[in-house]
Amino acid sequence: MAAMITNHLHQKIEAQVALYRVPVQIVPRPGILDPQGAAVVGALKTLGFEAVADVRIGRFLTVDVEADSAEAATLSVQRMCEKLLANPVIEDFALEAPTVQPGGRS
Amino acid sequence: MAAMITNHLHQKIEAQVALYRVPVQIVPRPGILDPQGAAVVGALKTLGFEAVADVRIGRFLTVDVEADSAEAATLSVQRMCEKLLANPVIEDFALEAPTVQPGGRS
Amino acid sequence: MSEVLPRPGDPAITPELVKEHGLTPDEFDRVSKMLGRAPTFTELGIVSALWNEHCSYKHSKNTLRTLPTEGAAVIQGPGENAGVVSIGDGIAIAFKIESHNHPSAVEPYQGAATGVGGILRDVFTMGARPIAMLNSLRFGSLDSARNRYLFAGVVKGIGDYGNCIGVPTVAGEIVFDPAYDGNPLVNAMCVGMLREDELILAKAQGIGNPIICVGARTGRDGIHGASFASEDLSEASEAKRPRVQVGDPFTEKLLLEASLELIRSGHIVAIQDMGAAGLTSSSAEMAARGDVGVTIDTSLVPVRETGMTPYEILLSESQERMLVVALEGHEEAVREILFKWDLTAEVIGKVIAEPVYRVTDGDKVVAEFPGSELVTQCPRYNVSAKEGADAVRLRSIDVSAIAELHEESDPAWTTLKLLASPTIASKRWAFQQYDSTVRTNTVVGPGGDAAVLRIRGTDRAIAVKTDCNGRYVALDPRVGGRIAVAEAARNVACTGARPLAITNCLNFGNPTRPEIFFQFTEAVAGIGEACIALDTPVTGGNVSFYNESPTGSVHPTPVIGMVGVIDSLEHITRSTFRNVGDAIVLLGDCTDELGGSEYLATVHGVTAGKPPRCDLDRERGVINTLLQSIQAGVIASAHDCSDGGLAVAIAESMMCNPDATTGAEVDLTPWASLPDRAVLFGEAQGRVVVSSGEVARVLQIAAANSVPARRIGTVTSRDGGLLIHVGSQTVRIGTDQLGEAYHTAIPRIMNTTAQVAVIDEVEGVLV
Amino acid sequence: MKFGVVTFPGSNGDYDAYHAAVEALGEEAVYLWHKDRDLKDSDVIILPGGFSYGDYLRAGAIARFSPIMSEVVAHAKRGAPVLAICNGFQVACEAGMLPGALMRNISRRFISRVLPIRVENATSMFTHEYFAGQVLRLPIAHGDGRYVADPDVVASLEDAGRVAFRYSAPDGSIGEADNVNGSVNSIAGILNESGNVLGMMPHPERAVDPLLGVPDGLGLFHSLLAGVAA
Ligand SMILES: Nc1ncnc2c1ncn2[C@@H]1O[C@H](COP(=O)(O)OP(=O)(O)O)[C@@H](O)[C@H]1O
Ligand SMILES: [Mg+2]
Repeated sequence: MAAMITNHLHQKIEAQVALYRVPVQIVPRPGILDPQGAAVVGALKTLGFEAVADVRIGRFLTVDVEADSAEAATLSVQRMCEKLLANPVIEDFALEAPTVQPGGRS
Repeated sequence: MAAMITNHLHQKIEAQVALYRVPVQIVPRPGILDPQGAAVVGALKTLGFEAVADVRIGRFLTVDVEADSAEAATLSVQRMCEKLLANPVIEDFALEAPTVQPGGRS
Repeated sequence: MSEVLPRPGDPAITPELVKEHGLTPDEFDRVSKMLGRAPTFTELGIVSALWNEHCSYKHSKNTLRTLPTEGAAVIQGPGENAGVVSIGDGIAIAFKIESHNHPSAVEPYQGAATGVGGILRDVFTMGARPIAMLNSLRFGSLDSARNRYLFAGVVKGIGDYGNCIGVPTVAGEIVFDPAYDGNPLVNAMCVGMLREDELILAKAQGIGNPIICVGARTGRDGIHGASFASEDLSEASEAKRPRVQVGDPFTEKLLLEASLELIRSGHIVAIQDMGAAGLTSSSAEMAARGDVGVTIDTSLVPVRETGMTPYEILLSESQERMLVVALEGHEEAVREILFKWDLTAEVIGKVIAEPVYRVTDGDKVVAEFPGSELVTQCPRYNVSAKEGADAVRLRSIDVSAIAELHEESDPAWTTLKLLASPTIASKRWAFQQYDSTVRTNTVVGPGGDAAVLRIRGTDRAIAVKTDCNGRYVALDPRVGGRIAVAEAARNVACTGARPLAITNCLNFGNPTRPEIFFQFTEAVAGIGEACIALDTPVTGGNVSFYNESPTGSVHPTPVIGMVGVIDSLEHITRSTFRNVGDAIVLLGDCTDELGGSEYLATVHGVTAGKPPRCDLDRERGVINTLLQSIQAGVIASAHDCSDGGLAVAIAESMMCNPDATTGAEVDLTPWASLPDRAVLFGEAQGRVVVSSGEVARVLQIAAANSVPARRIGTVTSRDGGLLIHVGSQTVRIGTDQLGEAYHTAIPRIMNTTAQVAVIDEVEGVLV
Repeated sequence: MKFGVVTFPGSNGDYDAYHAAVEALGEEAVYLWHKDRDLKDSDVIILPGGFSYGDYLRAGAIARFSPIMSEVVAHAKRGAPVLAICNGFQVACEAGMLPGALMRNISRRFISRVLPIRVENATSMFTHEYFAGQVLRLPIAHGDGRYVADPDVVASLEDAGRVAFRYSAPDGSIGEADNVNGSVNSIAGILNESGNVLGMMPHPERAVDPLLGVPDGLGLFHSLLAGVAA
């Protein structure tokens, strides 16, 4: 599907709706206890990985979303994180750059 | 601490041990059912994010490890993943580029 | 006394700072007098932590003193981490209930989980092995997404923590009422078992003995959580989110095993959980109990974060930590035991002869208080108590005048509506998320009345249950307080157990308001009367004030946790009908009472009228009738009649165990002089529905206890369904229809709302 | 017959397994500490239920590296019986003693219930006291019980009759409605190739005392006893 939108020069341009994949990193906020990370550090050391200093364990999501542009995709996933995907009490989140997925309608 | 190692020109150079942070993405293998992801898609839609097509939920780890070089850090975290951090039956993993952390001995 | 100087970087002690620490000007003067100088920032923190309501009980102590605490079975009454009662054979039960309301309102999953962790520690610090968990929960209506989110998160938090520790969660109660909107109640109870000679107290003793910090490292978690628990909830609480701690059930499991090994080892003289106000309250209280001095060096406390100040280390509420007083010279032995469990133990101070509470940072003294005055000089308040006008007004409403809806012309409609009301409906959706069978002692798990646990190596079992009807307490606190105890006792007796003792969790609003303080003192008075009448002394408990949301106070909710003992495994009785053909007998009598009923709340949306009368002699008679008939072997099942009244109690006895359902034909026409809806749905107290193959004996035993009793019907086969003759009409409902309403109500609400699915999901992925 | 019950940090089913052996069977049992390397001459090793290392990272992922595990693996290689229950099943899969993996229940929630469990293989050393198609009632209590494996692995399990138990309806019929945690082919328990390692999510050790309900777990332990006696 194609939508008419205007760019900053107020020229009408055609935007392609595409399927974007937005990777999301969700990590425990600094200072928040991370029992999993602590247990994994212990395990890695007993496995001989002496050089490991710290491990923090969070969640990695890939969100596939249809949007007019990478910016729009990022923006909506940002809102999903604020609304639902991350728990602001104990987590911070960061988005990675979106990539276009094959198979999105256009 | 400083270690003597040789570079590819066989010149003796001094390598600084630094604290590297290696981000790790662990995701359910394609074809492995991800009920959590499915539930999140459903909820996002009820929250009005109609454009969401798919969500996959995995783990995101940051491993802080002391090493002589970014390559060495990546290599050791790679081994940690193969040995413990990911389960090849159900998960794929990918490493992101290491970053040097402040506070590593040198 | 040593010289105490402010630390570089300490904020100046301004009236604002004092206020932020929740101290009144009078309280501040009191501290300054005690010290003979103004407190330092560190000292201010200590005082604010110890003198806030949660730790000091400053508004409740005088009232709580009136509760009966003596009894033949009581080994340890209030004042320790948990109460302890003897059940014979040299075996004792330690139990305690505690609230985690405010943390759960802000972060339901972690709030509930850490609540479970805290109450577990209270019990195993007595030397008891935890054998069962219970929980008593209150939420606003499930119509609201926020409440579904809180419900789902709290249940998951309770489950994940208890399941991981491997202590079965066996009973509890969940009530939904708009009165709890924005301020859910999350009370967790733990029951532990020990040999009487294994009891250990949290009393610092022995000059020169080392004080050891055990378990998890200390971070900046939940600093001032204790004062947090003593404030009204408001939008501002959102900003307090970072205070909420994260639980680590794995470390707790190690701490549990290590602590029990430590206690049995004889290397230590005292052990105490670092709960609210962390190191400060645990050390100060241990010193006060032992009437000795202590000195603590915060620089020796193992920390998780860099640059923590003494103030932060003293007030941190990092979970899964214990404070231990060991025998001098046994430090290494203690370390070894903890090391075996991959835990750390650091000596951070010692017991001293000098009567001071002293905190140092290295060799610099950062806080010092004379003797145990920190604890003993804490202010006590007697607020003037005056009943609120609303309560008087609501109580005086004549609810019998409330017109029936036209649907009610068919009582089947009302019965199904009540069975499907979330407060009455099966809580399986929740307790199916709790491991209730681990440790293989659970004879009767969640789903009936009280839970029953066998005591290995004996022929005994114990029964446990929590109960409280906040609506009754709101309408008449004294009667409501009595009923809470009576219902818990009745539930326990239904299983064949002799009610032994109680613990209580008193959830109320802001005690500085006269109408709230009235509810508090009256409810406590009612609890006391019932405990004396039923010979179930109070062995401890917990007070949670300031349960208020912007819309006002919650229903006053004094939750009672009851423990009873069954002297022979043969006597264990279940709540569901067992044999087709058995007679159905009602112990107790029907009345025209409807006030405060679930019927009025669910069908008419009103909480009004007088709550049902509570005749304590009658309650004792009913309990004795139950126990004597059960011991005589003439009762097949017993189910107490509470929310929803007789119709609901009979329906539950038919189908609350989905694997063994029956039918029932019941004749209630003997009460034709009473309104049908009062007979079917009224909540007259002192009633139990029993089934029996030997009616005559049951009626005879009841008469001997001057308890009215009457055969009201017969257990029929499943296909018979429920058939009730009441007044001039006959009510017919299929057993499956009843089961459908009762068993699917909550799942339908929870599983079909993606909103919950996910938020629950977010919580899910957190662990 | 001597049962060796492994205690990992975070195990909680070790207590039940121990008491099943001692109280219900009147046999000898010992606890085996995860840091030790001594199986104390146990005939049967039990990897018990619980939350070893809190199930952190993945259920069983960390426990599999405990010193005792190399001995347990050797014990299995000798063809001696290893009974891996619930968390033990997860550990055994992580350790490669059994194929596949156990993932979060399809409902995404912990499930604690007594369920009908159908016996598929009634010839193994763990199950020969049952009959094929027999429907047992056993407790389950897990959050990560959804068995998954590559299709070819599942096929080989099915072909070799290595599926020991399935979740079923009370009448023994198999269907998604009764597949409580969403396991592939409703699989509740599997055997290793040589049939001496059994991994299962249901808890036979919690079903050995009539006081607590139907003692349908006894058959499994009696199979082991008979097997060794024979
Ligand atoms: N939060 C809970 N946790 C565990 N069991 C619960 C919970 N809520 C209710 N139950 C169980 O459900 C059954 C009915 O609870 P409830 O309606 O409070 O009983 P009653 O009306 O007899 O007081 C009891 O066995 C109780 O233990
Ligand atoms: Mg009841």
